[in-house]
Amino acid sequence: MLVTYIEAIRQAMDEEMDRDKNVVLLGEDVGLLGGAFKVSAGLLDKYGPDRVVDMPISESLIIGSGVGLAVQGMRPILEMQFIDFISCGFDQIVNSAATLRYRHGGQTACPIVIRGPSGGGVHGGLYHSQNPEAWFFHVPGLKIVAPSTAYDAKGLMKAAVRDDDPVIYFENKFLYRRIKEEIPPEEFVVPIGKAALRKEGGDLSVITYGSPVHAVMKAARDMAKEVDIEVIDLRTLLPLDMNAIRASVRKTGKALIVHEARQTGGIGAEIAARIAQECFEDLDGPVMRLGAREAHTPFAPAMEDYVLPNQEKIIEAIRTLAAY
Amino acid sequence: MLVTYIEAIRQAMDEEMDRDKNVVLLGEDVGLLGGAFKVSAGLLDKYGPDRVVDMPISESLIIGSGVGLAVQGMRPILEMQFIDFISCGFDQIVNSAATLRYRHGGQTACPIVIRGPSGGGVHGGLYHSQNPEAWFFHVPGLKIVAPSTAYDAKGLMKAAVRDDDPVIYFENKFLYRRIKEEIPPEEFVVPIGKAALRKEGGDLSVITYGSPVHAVMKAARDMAKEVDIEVIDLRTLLPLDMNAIRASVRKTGKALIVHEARQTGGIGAEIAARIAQECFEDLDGPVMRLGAREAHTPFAPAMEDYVLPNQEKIIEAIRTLAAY
Amino acid sequence: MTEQKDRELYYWLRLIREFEDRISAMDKQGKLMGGVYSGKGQEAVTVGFCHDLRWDDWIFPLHRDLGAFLVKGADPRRLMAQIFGKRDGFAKGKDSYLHGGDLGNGIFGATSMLAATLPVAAGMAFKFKIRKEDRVAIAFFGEGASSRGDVHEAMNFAGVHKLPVVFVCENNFYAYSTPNELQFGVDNVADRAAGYGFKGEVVNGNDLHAVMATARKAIDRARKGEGPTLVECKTYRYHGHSEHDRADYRTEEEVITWESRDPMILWEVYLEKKKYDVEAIRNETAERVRKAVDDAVAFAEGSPAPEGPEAMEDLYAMPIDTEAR
Amino acid sequence: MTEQKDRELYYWLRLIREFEDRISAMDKQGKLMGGVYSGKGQEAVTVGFCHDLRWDDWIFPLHRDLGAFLVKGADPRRLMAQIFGKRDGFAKGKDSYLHGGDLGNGIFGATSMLAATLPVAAGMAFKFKIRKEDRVAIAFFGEGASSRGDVHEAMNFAGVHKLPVVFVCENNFYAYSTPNELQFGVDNVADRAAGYGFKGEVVNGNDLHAVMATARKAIDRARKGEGPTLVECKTYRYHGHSEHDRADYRTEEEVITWESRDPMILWEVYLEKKKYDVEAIRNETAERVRKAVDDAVAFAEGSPAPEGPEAMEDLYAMPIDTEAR
Ligand SMILES: Cc1ncc(C[n+]2csc(CCOP(=O)(O)OP(=O)(O)O)c2C)c(N)n1
Ligand SMILES: Cc1ncc(C[n+]2csc(CCOP(=O)(O)OP(=O)(O)O)c2C)c(N)n1
Ligand SMILES: [Mg+2]
Ligand SMILES: [Mg+2]
Repeated sequence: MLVTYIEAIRQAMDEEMDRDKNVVLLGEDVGLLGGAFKVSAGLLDKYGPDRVVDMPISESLIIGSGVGLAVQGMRPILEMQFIDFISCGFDQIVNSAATLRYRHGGQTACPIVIRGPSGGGVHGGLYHSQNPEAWFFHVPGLKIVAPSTAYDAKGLMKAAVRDDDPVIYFENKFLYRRIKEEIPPEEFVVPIGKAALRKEGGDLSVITYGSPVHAVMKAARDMAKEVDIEVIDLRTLLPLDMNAIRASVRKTGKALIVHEARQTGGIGAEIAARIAQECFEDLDGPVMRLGAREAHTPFAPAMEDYVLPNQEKIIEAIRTLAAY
Repeated sequence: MLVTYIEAIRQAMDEEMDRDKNVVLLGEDVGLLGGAFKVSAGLLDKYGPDRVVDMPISESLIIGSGVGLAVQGMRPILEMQFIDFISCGFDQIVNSAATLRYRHGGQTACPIVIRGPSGGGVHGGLYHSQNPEAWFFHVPGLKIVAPSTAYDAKGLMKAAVRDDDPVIYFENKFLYRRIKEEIPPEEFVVPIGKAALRKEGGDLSVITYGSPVHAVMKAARDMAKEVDIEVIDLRTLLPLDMNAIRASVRKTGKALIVHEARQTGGIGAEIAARIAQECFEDLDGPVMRLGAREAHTPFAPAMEDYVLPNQEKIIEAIRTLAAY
Repeated sequence: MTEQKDRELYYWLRLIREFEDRISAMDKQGKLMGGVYSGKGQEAVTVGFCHDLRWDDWIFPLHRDLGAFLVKGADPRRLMAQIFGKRDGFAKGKDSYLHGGDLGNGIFGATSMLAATLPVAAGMAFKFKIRKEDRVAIAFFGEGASSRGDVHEAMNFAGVHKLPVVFVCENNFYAYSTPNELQFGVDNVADRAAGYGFKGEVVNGNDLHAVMATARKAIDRARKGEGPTLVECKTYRYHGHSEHDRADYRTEEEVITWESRDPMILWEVYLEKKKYDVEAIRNETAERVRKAVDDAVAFAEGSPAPEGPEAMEDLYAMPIDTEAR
Repeated sequence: MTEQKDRELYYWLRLIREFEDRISAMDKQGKLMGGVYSGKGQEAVTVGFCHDLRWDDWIFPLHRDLGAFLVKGADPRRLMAQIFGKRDGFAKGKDSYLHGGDLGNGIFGATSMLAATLPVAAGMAFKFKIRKEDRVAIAFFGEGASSRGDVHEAMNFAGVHKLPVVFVCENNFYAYSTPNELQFGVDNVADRAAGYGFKGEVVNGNDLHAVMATARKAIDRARKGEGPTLVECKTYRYHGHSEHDRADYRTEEEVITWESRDPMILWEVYLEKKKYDVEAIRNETAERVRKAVDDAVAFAEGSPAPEGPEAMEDLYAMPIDTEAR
C-alpha cells in the first residue's frame, strides 16, 4: 500500500477506532471538516459525533476532558490544530495528565494521545512552526514520539493509542504529503521506546528524529565516499532508547545529534550529555549538535532557512566532526 | 545590614518601586496579605492599590496584562503565588511575551519580571516543589535568573526590574528564611548574565545554582583535604555565562553540574553538552550531572529526599568524578 | 425525611467537623507536614451534595472538601493516612491532603491548580452522556477559582452538550485574603450560568435542607439529560486559608456572625423542632465520631512511611525500560 | 453626519474591500506565502469601531481584521510589505499577516493563539485607568475564540476594575468549520457580559450605522470610567476560513443571503437616500482605492526581503552577550 505520512496517521486512527470503541477523537474541526489538514477525513461519517467530536476552541478543556474520559476507560486522541497551541493546554498536560497516576498511587492509568502538526519549513511563521517537544521531555509520566516515516507514523499511532500512559505524538507537517511510502497491508505496531537504525556505518553516528531524518539520510548517501555514517532515527523521544545510542557511539566513536527544535535546551542536549558521560572513553571527537539557532522560527524564507537546520548545515556539521 | 533571602527580595522591590513609579506589582494576595510568604509585606500601604494589585486567580491574565502594561512603558512585576502555577500562564509567557519584540520587528521592549517561589525540600508535594526553569530556557526572548544568596536576590531583582526584556526570576522558597546575610546598605545591582565564582579550586569544577549552591559549598569545604573544588554559581541561567564555565573547566579539566530540577532535560544537560563539545580537549573525566531523579517531587520525606539531590549525593558525585 | 436520615446527616456533619478539628489540633502540635486547609464551617455543602449520590457517580472535590471524601465513601483511615503522607493513603504518600483521590469510590484527586478539575469533570460527564449512563459528575470549586479560564472552558463545553455535570461554587467570600469584590464584578458567580445556556442557583450553603433540595434538583436534571447546573453556595470558612494563616484580613464580628449560622447548630435546631432527644443524639454522635477519628488517627500513625525508592513507582502504567535509559 | 464623513466612511469600506480582494487574487496566483484570512464581508465592524478612535487609543485586532489596521492609521504600504514578509513590514519579515502590529499607531500585533490579546488589552486598560488617561482599548475576537479561558480571565478582571476596554466579538457564525451551536450553548456571546458586571450588546455587524452608534456608546462609557462593554457584531465572512478553505460546511444559499446584506452595498443605499451622486462617488472611490492598493503592492514588491542573519535581530531589547554563550 503506497501511502503518505498523513494518510498513515489517518489509517492508524481509523483502524484503532474500528478495533476499540473506547477510542474517541476530540479536537477543533476534526469532524465536519475532517481536520485542518484532513487527517481525520471521513471519520465523523464512520464513527459519528459521539466519537469524533468537534470541540470549542479550548485547548485546556480538550486535554482536561481527555483526562476525564481516560479515567473512565476511554482512550481519547486529542488533536491540537497546530501543535503550537499546546501551550494553551500546558497545565493540563504537565500537571493534570502527567501526575494523574502518580498522585493516585497507581490507581488509574491515563491512556490519552495528544497529537498535532509540528515543525517548520513551510513558512508558517512564529506560531505555526514550533517544535516544543523539549518542554515535555522534562516531565516524568509522559511519553513522546515523533515519527519520520509513514510506516512509523502508522505504527507509532497504534502503539500510542494502545499505550496506557499519556503519549504526545508529534506529527511533522512538512512531511505530511511530501513522503509516500509502501507499507504492509496487514496490521503492525511500532513499539514505543525503540529507535530505528536507518543506516549502518562505521565512522560517525548521526542521531536524529522527525523531518531532519530525511536530510541526514541524503547526506549519508551523498557523502558515502567521504565518510561512513550510521543513522539512528529515535522515533521515540521519551523514553530515549539509550541502548541503541550507546551501541552506535561505542562503535563509531563520534556522535552528531540533529533536530529541528532549537539547539539550546533541546532534547539533543540531554542526548549529548548522556553520551559525553556514558561513552566518555569511546569518543574520538566531541559530541556535536545541530539544532535551530537561538531565535523563534521566522516567516521570511531566508530567515527561516537561516534559523532551521538544512541539508547544507547537516553536511557541514558531519564534515567538521568527521575531520576531527 | 543583616537580611534574609526573602527580605532581600522585598527590599529590592520596595526600592525599585520607590525609584520608578512605573514599577507595579501584580499577583494574588500581594496587597492586603502582603503575599503568601509576606514577600511584599507593607508595599500596599506604601504604594497603594494602583501599584500593588491583588489580582483574581488568573495566571494567564496576570502575565498577559503585564505585557499590556509593558507596552505602555510600565515595568510590572508579576507574582506567581507558587512558581508551579506558571503552567497556567504558560502561553502568555512563551508566545505573547517572549515574541512581543520579535514579532513587532523591534518596535517595543517587554520589561516584565515574572517571579515566585520555586523548589522543594519543604514537603510541598507535587505542586509546591517544582523547578520549571528548563521549560523557559528553551525559549528565545526570555531571560532567567535564580539567585542563591540574599545579596544576589536583591541585586538580581533590581537588575530584572530594570531589564527591558522579560525576566523570569526563580526564588527559592527553601532559602527564604534559612539564610541570613550581611549586605551593603548602599544601592547595588547584580548584572544579568554573569556567574559568580564562589570558590576557587584546581581539581574539579562544580557548576550549580539555586539552593544546591549551599550544599555544594559545604561539600567543597568539608572535602577540602580530599579535593580542591571550584564552585561556580550561575545566578543567571539564560543567557548562560559560558565564559565563566569554560574558563573554569579548562583549568580543572573536570565538571560536575548540580541542580535541583529533574536531571533529564534540565539546564544541566545543555551545560554538559556545551562543555563536552567546547572543552573536549580539556576534559580529564566525563562531564557529570546531578539533578533530581526522574519522578515528580513527592510529599513523603523519604521519597522527597530520594528524588532530590542532597548533601550526600553531592559528595558522592564529587568523589566519583574526582577519582576518575 | 426519616428520623434515621435526620440522624445520619447529623452524623456526617459532626464526623467532618471532628475530622477537621483533629487535623487542626495535630497541625498545631507539629504532627503534620505541608499545607492544611480546613473546611470547618462549610460542612453542609459537601454533605448536601454528596449524601444522596450513587456509588458510581463522581465527585471532584476542592482543596477544602475533605468532607466530600468522607461522605462519598472514602475510608476515613486511608484519608487520614494520606494526610500523614503514609503508604496507606490513596496517593501512597506521593502527595498529601486531597491530591490523591479514591477512584474506587468515584472521588477524583485534584492537582493544586485551582479549577483544573472542571475540564476533567466535563470530560467524564461527556462519557456518561455518550454511553447513555445516568450518572453525574459534581465539580466543586471556590469562588476564587471561578476566575480561572478552565472554569469557562469547562462550563462552555458542558453547555454545548448539556452534560450531566453539576458545578458547585463554594463561595466563602475569600480566596486566601482576596475578598469577592476584588475577585469579580458581580454579586453571584451563579449569574454566569446564563451565559452558558444552563441554570444557575444561589443557595445558603450553611443550610443543609436548602443545599440538599437544590442539589437534588440539579442532580435530577443532570441524570435526566437536561444539562448542567451551576449552584453557588454562600458559606464561610472559620479558619484561615491554611492553618498558617491568621486571617487578619477579616473582622472578628464577621467570623462571629457566620459562626451563628453554623450548619451543625442549625441542624440541631431542626432536630429539636422535630422533638428528638437532641442531647442524647449529640452525645451519642460525639462519641461515635470521636471513635471513628481516633481509629483513623491510630491507623494513620501505624501506617508505614513510604521508603525512598517508592518514589519511582506509579509513574507509568506501562513501565518504561529504565535499563535502556 | 456630514457629507465628507459619509464619503470617508465609504472610502474605508472600499479600501479594505479592495485590499482584501487584491490579497486573495495574489494568493491565488501563488504570490503569497503562509495563511491568508480574508475579512471580506466584515468591513463594517472594523470601520465602525476604529474610525472615530483617537490616535492614542489602542486596538487589538483579530486575524481577520486587516481593516482595523488600515482605519486605525497603519500605512497600507507597510501592511502590504508585511503580508509579503518583507523588511518594511511592521514585523520586518519576522512574521506575516497581522502578527506584527503598528505600535506607533496603537495597533497591537497578535500571536496566533486566539484571544491571547484580551488579557493584554485588559492590562493596558488598567494602565489607562491608574494613570487617569481617558484612552480606550478595543479588543476584537471571534465567536470561536470566545471559548478560550483567556477571554474569561480578561473580562472578569475588566469587570472588577471597570476598565476602559471594549470587547468586540465578531460573530461570523463559523470558527473555521465549527458552527455556533457546537461552539456555545447560548444564542449571544454578549449575554456573558452580565456575568462580569458590565453591559453586553448585540448589533448587526453589517450595518455601519448601527455599529458606529453602538461603538460610540461603548467607547464613551469606557472613556468616562463607566467600565467595559461587550459588543457582539453579527456578521459573515464571504471567503473560507483561509484562502485554502473551500468552506463546504455551509450552503450557497447562506452565503448569498449574507451577500445581500453587504455592508458596502448597504452604505451605497444610504448614500443614495441622501441624494448624493452615488455613481460618481463609486467610480471616484474605486479609482482612489485601486491606486492606494497598487501603490501598496508596488511598495511591497520593491521592499527588500530580509536576509538570513536578520533572524537574530529584535530578540532582546538589551542584547545578550552572544560571544559569552
Ligand atoms: C492556579 C492556581 N493559582 C493560585 C493558587 C494558590 N491558591 C491556593 S488556594 C487559593 C485561594 C482559593 O480561593 P477559593 O477558590 O475561593 O477557595 P477557598 O480556599 O476559599 O475555599 C489560592 C490563590 C492555586 N492553588 N492555583
Ligand atoms: C488557541 C488557538 N487554537 C486554535 C487555533 C486555530 N484556529 C485559527 S482561526 C480558528 C477559528 C477562529 O474562529 P473565530 O474565533 O470565530 O474567528 P473567525 O476566523 O471566524 O474570524 C482556529 C480554530 C488558534 N489560532 N488558536
Ligand atoms: Mg473562597
Ligand atoms: Mg468566527
